[in-house]
Amino acid sequence: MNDDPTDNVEALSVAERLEAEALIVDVDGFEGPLDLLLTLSRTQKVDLRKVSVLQLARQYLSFVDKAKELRIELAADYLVMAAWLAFLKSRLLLPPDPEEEGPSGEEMAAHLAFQLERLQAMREMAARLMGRDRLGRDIFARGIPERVEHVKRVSYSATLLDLMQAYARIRTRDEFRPFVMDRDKVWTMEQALDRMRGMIGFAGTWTDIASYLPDGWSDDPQMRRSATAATFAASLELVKEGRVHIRQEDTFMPIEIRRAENTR
Amino acid sequence: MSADQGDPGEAPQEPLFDAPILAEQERMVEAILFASSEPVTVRELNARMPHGCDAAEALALLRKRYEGRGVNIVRVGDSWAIRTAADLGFLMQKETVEARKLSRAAIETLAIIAYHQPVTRAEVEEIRGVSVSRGTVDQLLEMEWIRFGRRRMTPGRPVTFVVTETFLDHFGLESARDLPGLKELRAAGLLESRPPPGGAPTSGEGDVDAEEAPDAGQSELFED
Amino acid sequence: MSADQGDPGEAPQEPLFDAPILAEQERMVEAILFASSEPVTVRELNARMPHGCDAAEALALLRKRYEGRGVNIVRVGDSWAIRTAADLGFLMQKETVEARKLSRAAIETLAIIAYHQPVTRAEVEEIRGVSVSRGTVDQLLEMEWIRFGRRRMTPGRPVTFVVTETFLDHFGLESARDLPGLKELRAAGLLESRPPPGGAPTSGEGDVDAEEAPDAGQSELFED
Repeated sequence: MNDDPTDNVEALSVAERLEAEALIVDVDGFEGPLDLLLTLSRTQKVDLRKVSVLQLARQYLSFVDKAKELRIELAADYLVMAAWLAFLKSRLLLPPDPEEEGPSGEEMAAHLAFQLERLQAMREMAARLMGRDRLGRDIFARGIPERVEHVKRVSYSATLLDLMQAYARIRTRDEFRPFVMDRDKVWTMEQALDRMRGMIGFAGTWTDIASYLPDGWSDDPQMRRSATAATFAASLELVKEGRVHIRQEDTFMPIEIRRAENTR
Repeated sequence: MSADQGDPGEAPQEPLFDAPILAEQERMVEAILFASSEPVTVRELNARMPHGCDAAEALALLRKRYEGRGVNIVRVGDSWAIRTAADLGFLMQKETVEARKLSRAAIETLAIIAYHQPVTRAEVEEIRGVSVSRGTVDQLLEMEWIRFGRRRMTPGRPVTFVVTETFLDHFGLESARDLPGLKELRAAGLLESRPPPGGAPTSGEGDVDAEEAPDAGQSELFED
Repeated sequence: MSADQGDPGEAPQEPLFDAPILAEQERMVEAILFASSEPVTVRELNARMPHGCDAAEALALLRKRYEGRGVNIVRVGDSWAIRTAADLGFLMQKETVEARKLSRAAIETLAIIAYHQPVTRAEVEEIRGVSVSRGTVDQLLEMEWIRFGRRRMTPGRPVTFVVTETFLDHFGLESARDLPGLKELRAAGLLESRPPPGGAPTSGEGDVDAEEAPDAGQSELFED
């Protein structure tokens, strides 16, 4: 099972087997299948461009077989690579089938060689990069940097329109003010209550509520209406509180109140 | 990358030592002073430089080299450091200008001053219907949009405020008289917002004091 | 404090401006660069110097002045900094111990990003032949050696990575074009991204996108 009997050319040398075994010990030390392939390719002791991909595939597959033998679990990507290399190997060994679609074995091998060379190049560049004169190790920045003070200056702005609108706002507010002042002609129920509470103690007899209107509110009709309504409402409130009795002899007759005897 | 052994004619008198030539020593002092996180003593310089160096001499040269430059070699106690030249301290400030809208209180105060000048703070408050905070007036003074005018010849001799040239400049006005009048404001639709009859004043939500504002005569003030 | 109008013979051709003479501007650039441990852009220099200054011109003079000195003016991407001369590193106390030792994966990933930028994670994985752990990328991002570049306009719009100015500064590179061996790699075709013929196994497990990797590649590096 390990050896492909039909493929005697590929019979693994003892050296290759030993080498595979050595790699197995270090399987965790590889950064993936490509890294392993790169390491394997070094054993060929040739320029990466001249590496035999076929031989590489063989080496890799023997590595995987060895791992299986030793019951070492390989990560999935190692197995994916193994399957692909097995496919590649067959492509490289069998005469090309004109019917078959897809890339030729040579194309696939060339790409693998490219990937290996590229990875190798990146490794070298990484090493060169890390070997450069580095800041904080070979080259130094200013040891006592001076603080740059951030001075925040706020610039306020306003437009002429803002200004006029602001003024308009204030002015319109002034213009409303008379509406507020109009309340001068309104006698509120609270005001009527205040007034009547002070006077009710003296109302031992029936008295027309009209006599409770505040001074000076009888002449102006608007003021009289407001005062009368407020006084009437206040009277009802006082009745509710139980402080006065209220009566009207007939429709349109005067409304009269009298102090409730039993209070206080 | 390699330490170039500078001008050979520079320090021919010290061939006995293996020490770097003086120019090289100066470079070393320069680099050490630059990179150190604290001022460095001559003793420390000598300790860090190759054997046979004379840090004090190199330092003296370096100090001379930086005379009149943007940074100088200065003595700090027993130690030495590189510092920004005193006259360039202003460069160590980074000014960021943040544009902000003037607050409502400020713009209203400003508007009143512009339309009613010269006007006292009490009058401004009367017209606004709320008190004017000291900060608001200070801000406008600081911006140089208002300044103090003559004192009023009334009891207490209160100061008045007037708008400045800077203000006129900013708002593109030739004089404060160019400010549009009430009629024009109305014509421009700026005064149109009439309150619903009997409703509360529409103005500022925040202006609790608005209703207490007296009916005082802004008309009088207008006659100015 | 005032920029003295020094030697009249020095910059007579610019009397129109109120800007300080060039020698003075050079001092200013010197002061600003000395004061900062981080590289400073010409733009910022100009912003901090008085109006009318030409930081780039002053910078060129300054750079010349510091040639061969213990500290040099170096270019870092679009910025400039003063750094100690590389040959004097031996004098410095190695105060900055490398905070974290970079793993082999991190170093390789960094190199791939530097040489292939802008590059997607899938492309990095394809080159390395293994998946790149999140931690590795995070570490490089945290060190501010790499940052996110533009998204690729390919399905999934994957983000790309590019190296930063901090990276350039750390490795003493003027720009990403100055990476060692870049030309050779390009000439050898090793920076091309060749799609695998047929179904070559790409990188690590998760790499659905790897095959979608466009032909973009490091060529963009030089378009920026």
